[in-house]
Amino acid sequence: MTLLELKNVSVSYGRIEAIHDMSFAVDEGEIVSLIGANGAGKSTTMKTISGLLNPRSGSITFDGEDITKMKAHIRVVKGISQAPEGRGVFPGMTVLENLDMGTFGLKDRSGVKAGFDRVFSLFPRLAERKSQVGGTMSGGEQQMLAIGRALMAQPRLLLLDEPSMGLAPQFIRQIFSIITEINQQGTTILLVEQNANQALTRANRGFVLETGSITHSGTGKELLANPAIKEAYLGVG
Amino acid sequence: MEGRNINMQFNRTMVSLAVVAVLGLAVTGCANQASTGGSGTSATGSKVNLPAVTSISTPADAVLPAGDGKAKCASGLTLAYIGAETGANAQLGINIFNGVQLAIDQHNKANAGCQVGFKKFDTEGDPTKATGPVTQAVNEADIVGVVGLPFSGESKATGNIFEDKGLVHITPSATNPTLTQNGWTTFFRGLGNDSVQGPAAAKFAVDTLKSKKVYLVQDDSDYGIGLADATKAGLGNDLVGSDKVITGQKDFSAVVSKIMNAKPDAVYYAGYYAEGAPFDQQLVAKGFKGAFIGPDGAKDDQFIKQAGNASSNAYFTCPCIPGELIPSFETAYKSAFNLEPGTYSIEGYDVATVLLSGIDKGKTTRPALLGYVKSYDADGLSKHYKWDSKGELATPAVYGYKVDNGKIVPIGVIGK
Amino acid sequence: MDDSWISFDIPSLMQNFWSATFDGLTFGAIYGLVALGYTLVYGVLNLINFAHSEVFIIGCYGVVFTLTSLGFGPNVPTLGPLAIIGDLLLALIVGMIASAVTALALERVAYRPLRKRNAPRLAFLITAIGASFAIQYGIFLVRGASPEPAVTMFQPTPIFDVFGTIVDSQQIIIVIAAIILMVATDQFIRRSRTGRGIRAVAQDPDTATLMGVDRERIIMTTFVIGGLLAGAGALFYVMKVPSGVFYAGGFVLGIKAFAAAVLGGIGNVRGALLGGLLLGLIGNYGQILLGNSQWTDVVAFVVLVLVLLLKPTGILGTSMGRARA
Amino acid sequence: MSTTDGPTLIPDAKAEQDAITRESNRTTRGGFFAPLADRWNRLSRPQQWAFLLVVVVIAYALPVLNPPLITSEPGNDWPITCLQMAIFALVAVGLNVVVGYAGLLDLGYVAFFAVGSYTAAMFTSPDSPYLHIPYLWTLPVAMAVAMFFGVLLGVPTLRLRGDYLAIVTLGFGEIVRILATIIPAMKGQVGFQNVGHPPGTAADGHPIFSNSNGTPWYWLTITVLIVILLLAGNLERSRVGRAWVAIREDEDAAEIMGVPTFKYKVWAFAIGAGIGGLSGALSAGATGFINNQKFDVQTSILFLAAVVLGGSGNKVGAILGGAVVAYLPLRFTAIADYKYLIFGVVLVVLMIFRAKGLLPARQRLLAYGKVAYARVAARSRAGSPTAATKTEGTAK
Amino acid sequence: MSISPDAGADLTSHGPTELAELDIAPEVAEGAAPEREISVGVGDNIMEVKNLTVKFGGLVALDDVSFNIKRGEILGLIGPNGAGKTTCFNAMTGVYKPTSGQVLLEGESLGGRQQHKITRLGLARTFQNIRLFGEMTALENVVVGLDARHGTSVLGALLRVPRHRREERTAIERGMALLEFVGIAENAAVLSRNLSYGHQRRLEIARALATDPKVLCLDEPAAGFNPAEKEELMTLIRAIRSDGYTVLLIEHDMKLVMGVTDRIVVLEFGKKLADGLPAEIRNDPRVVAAYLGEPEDDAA
Repeated sequence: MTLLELKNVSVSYGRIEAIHDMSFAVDEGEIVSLIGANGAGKSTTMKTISGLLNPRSGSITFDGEDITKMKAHIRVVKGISQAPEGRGVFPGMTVLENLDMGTFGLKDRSGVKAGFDRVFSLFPRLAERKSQVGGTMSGGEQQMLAIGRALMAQPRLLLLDEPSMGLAPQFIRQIFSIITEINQQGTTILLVEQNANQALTRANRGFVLETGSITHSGTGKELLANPAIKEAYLGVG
Repeated sequence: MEGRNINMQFNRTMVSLAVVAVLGLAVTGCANQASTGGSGTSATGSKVNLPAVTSISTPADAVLPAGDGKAKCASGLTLAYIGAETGANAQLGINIFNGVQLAIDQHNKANAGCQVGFKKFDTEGDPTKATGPVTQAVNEADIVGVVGLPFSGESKATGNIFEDKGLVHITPSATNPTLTQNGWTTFFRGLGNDSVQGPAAAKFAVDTLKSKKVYLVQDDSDYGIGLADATKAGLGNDLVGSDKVITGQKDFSAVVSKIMNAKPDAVYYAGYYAEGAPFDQQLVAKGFKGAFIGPDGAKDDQFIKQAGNASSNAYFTCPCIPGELIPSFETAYKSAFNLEPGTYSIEGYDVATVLLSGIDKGKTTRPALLGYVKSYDADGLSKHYKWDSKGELATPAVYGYKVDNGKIVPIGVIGK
Repeated sequence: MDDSWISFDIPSLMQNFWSATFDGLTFGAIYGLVALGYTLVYGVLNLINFAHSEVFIIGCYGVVFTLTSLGFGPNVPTLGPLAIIGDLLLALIVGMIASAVTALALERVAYRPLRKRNAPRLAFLITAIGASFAIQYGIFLVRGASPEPAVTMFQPTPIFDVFGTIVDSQQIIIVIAAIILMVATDQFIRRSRTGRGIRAVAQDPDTATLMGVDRERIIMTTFVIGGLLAGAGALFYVMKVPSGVFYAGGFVLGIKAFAAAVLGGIGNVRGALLGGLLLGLIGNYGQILLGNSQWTDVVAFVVLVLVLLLKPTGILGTSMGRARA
Repeated sequence: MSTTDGPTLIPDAKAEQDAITRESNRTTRGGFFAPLADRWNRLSRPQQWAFLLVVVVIAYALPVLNPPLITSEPGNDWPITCLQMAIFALVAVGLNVVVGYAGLLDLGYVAFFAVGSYTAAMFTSPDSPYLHIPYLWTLPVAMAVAMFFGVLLGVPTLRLRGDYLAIVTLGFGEIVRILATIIPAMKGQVGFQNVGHPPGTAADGHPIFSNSNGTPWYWLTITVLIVILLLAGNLERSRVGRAWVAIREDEDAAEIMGVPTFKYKVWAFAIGAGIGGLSGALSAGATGFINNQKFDVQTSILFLAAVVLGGSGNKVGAILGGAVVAYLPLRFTAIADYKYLIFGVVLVVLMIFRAKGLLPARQRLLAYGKVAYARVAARSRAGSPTAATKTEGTAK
Repeated sequence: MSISPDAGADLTSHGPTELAELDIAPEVAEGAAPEREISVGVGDNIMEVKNLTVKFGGLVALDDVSFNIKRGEILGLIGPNGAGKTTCFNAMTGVYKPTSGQVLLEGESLGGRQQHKITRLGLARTFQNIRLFGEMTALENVVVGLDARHGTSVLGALLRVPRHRREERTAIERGMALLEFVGIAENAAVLSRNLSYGHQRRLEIARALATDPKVLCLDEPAAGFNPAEKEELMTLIRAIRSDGYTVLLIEHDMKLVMGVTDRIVVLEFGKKLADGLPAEIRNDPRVVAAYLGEPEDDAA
């Protein structure tokens, strides 16, 4: 079943089009990866889905409902949650407060306790540092916090914008296995990555983004095997 | 988080508790207050009893605007008021030009053969803005006489312009003594200046109110400074301390606490009611039992409005006559403008009358009218008008006032 | 005129030290309440809401009109204690509402259109100044230049005595109430859901939106809180300075409150309290030490400049963003 | 950061996107004055000079022409109104150096105006017991004294940024004003009378420069204004102007590009202060009287509003803004009580719909820029197909 | 958006790297680098980073890093995001004050110097997130850089002394030559904020070159570029070196770094991991493990 669908979406900054006529869909239960170079339009795509940016044309449908014009903070309530690029950890808030921010949009607070338990079991490191202030944490810990915080909103669709950025290899692997775990717990995931190898290995399907347009699509395995993609995004040359 | 709702609850409770607690404190205060019964009459009132003057005798042969009703003059002659019409000082301006307007209306009504025009020019009371309107006025040939300018600063900035063009102007309210020391021949003052009022006030405090210790507070205005200097000189050894405040100041706690430490019998405030009223109010609230003496700038109904019962310790000095005690003027003013005459209304009326009487006598050119004013010697409704060579009134009178039952009432002439 | 325009009257300072302290604290508390409005808006929008002084003065008018229509005037009221409490509460509520509505209107009419247009900072400042002028002279047209007649709420009574200086009930009420309100605000910002929303928007508006925070609503709430506090400050101001309500009265106090916010570290809630109290004290000590009240603002501003030179972001420095509320 | 630092108060993705969109729409549509500006730029240098000459002649003739409808009479003498406009324009040009070019928010600019006024008064008024010098000498002296105060204020405070600088300058303005009250030598509200004026006696025996005759003062003021404009133009089209604008645009980047930012900020303050002092001295002479009134925050804000109204960063805009701010209340005395209300509303509306003022900034920062750009234009007309602006690259 | 096939073609058309073969008129090269000794050969150490440590609060962002830059080389500084590249860069250019250690440029310590003085000593940089002066034209932006070498005083500018006029004239010549050099001369009169992204990047390089640096530091100049644009950028960087500049390049696009640098320093977690020729780095097992990943791993 299709959870999220973008149809002919274009986003522009003035005369510069950041996304051009983009269409793709994410099915319930999937992990979908968007890969591409810096500036290819990955983050713009994410911001458009979460509502931080308005598309110039096209439509976005979530769970059968047209959300093209819906305000960002309401999309959160509807079940789209994002761990933003650069993590967006609130630097002046503690781990607990940061996680609690994730529940801001929840009307029904009965699941909050379970949410904390879930996050702490996924990221034991956060449980150890409940009262540490976000700004003083390391990059990896901040990434965990950002993902955990997004999960607190009990999303149906989790948007992850470059979760591996700035992380050590062992951390990257760990984060990706947690992402897989989250997916297995039933959350659909849309992932934007430069680390194409990991992203495509874990993904059911993937898209390659180049300067605002999707140039390749297919299952993760297909894309990994595509020589052009290997050359451009995987190989060191 | 889990505890969140509780916290919010806590916050609300805390705020409401705080409010109640705080107000509770207020109540205690009020209750105590009520039991000591400290509100109401002033302590000084009983010390020296100064009876109010209920009527003043207007000179029998006072010159009135109407004249004999037979005046003939060319049409197009105009008198002008130059001064504040808008801005923060607008009220004073309104008081004055209404007086002028009344005089001209009465004149024109009585003298069909001599219709005098009236023009108003707005300076906002601002010296830097005064040159434009004054220049405009002196350049309009039909203007033969001017009432204004009301403030000392703007008068200083523009006196030479009148001088250059030989246009007579009589100020109804500018009291800075130095104004007549510029050698201007066109400047006349329709009331006594500060060097008259200051010593009179000092004498009033020491002799009439029997104050042995007087504390002097001045504001930063030209008026306050001049008046304070003149009063200080008059007080001599009876001055126990002095302080300065600033125009626009509304809190006087520091001054008040200094005064309470000095324990004077009377406080003389050289300044305007805008600061004087809250100052007196705060003095009395802190327990000051002595008299509060203010000059003409403080003598205004606004003083009582703002200071309330605290004002019952207040006395004023003023080189002005209480216009409201002249029934003919008060009635006419009230029916014309639906307002009580204000401070300087009668001065505006009187000096306009001086100019009008000149026009009636055929002095319809600037030099002629100037010459006429120079040699003028007659009673006005409020006082006798005769100027010395510098433009000061030859015999200015200073009246004393006190606050009685929420009204400013005159207590007669306190100095000449 | 004597030429010794500056002299240090230390005996006078010694003699008046405690009264200067208590009065300074009283004023400081009022500055602090108003400063909170500057600081909250600054924290969330990085904007000096120059028109906050008018938000405050409108609150003062609300308080004065309410009390006047209830029969209060320049004289000490003859009502019973309970009646006074009730009336003051009513005035407080009216003042707070009046200020909050003004603040909200400002936000909607003046600032929101600029935000939508991503206008440069200078544009916000000029708009704020424009709004400030418009409100001030709007009041001037309606009420004239004269202050409103004094409103005395109750006769302050001596509560205790510190080295011969009487501390009265009014001073205690103002200082304690203001501090309670400020602590409550601080706690509200730190602990409540809305408070967290405010902090989140202050720290990272886009991420806050991604958490389901309605940024526009948070901004409105912030203006409203600032307005409510200014309205409370208005009651205390009228209590302390019964005839200080005139069209430009807010502007004068607003500059001091703004300076207090900067002194404490603009954007910092606790800084506003600290800055307010300090500014009140410094001004009062300064005017007594230097001989007259004309010095108050000079001393206050000189200290402000000195503090900023040593700590360029104010005493407590950082904003709601980095500091913990 | 400086006042204009960063495009927005806080980064908000959507507002940023909207702004960029609006901005690019605007450049395609062309602003309100854009066609005029384009036409102006297409004129050759001699044509521009000829046109300017006409403008200058009209400017000089203004008080004599006394055009109906425009005139401020009968409420205010027209030549004196012209003079007030010229003085405000001069002030605005000075403040524009600080706020418009260098992006330093100065809320206490009136202090320098006051310093200039007092300098002129204390060296010429008979009320002053000090050394007396001819009035015209006070103009450079007032400039120098004001510049000294500018440096005095600038050196310690220009390390502060943005809003902190704003409050410090505001405080400085207040300090100067109150000190003028406190220090006896400054004579508070009593003030100084008969401030000097340039020499010269008219046929009727009155001095040419009297305070009731606005025209000679106006001519003097706009002559000064033209000289200042030429000099300011020289600065603008030099490394100094470029340094200021670079600081305004991005102070850190400017520093890293080798601009001694602190030094140039102090220069901006000093030069701005100097022009402020000069206009203060002219104002004091023209009025003939000064006291401590009108040097308050409101006046400072009025000055700032003049700059922003005209178009911050544009010296012609500053002149326009200054003249308009001075003119309106003098022209419409009937609405005098409403003027500040209207003024406030206009500021709000203007900022919403024309945030960059009447004449948006576009400074020319190269002395020979025209030549270079003409060459580029000529070459691209000659037709290299790649010369057109390409929309390559991507947005992030 | 779709990229026009000729994007930035003006540079590719310049052909190979050698200056002589560049499609730049001789007077342009002259203008871009006047009075400059063209020393393309890799020589002595022009810049030394010695035991550089930067701490933020308790966080050690850079831990005892040392390396040298040799005259005339292109040195790559690489590492994963967050490895301390930008911190190192900022510490070298004077933006951050190092906690300990020092940076020497031609033997002169840069520590404690004001940034504009560092620039005048011969260190120039570009910014990762473009920081042009938006309200200035492209040419004016470059001339701000050129002003670093100018000597006109405020008074001189005020009175338009001959020196000022001379400097203004040469500024325009050199500025245009530099714009020509990076390939955006036809946009000289365009406000920099209205330039396209690619042109903005080039303008930043031109502006940095204008300060006449001994060492030019480029902070992720290829960010946001597609492969074709990266290719052009490599050409430009080589041309810059050919013109006699020493280049420090921070980049995480491995292809670019491997293709253009002479030597590479690898950072990880604030520490120097390796330092060597590109070929050595590629085969360094530590680097492969920490950064390049297993053979099929990508280059993030």
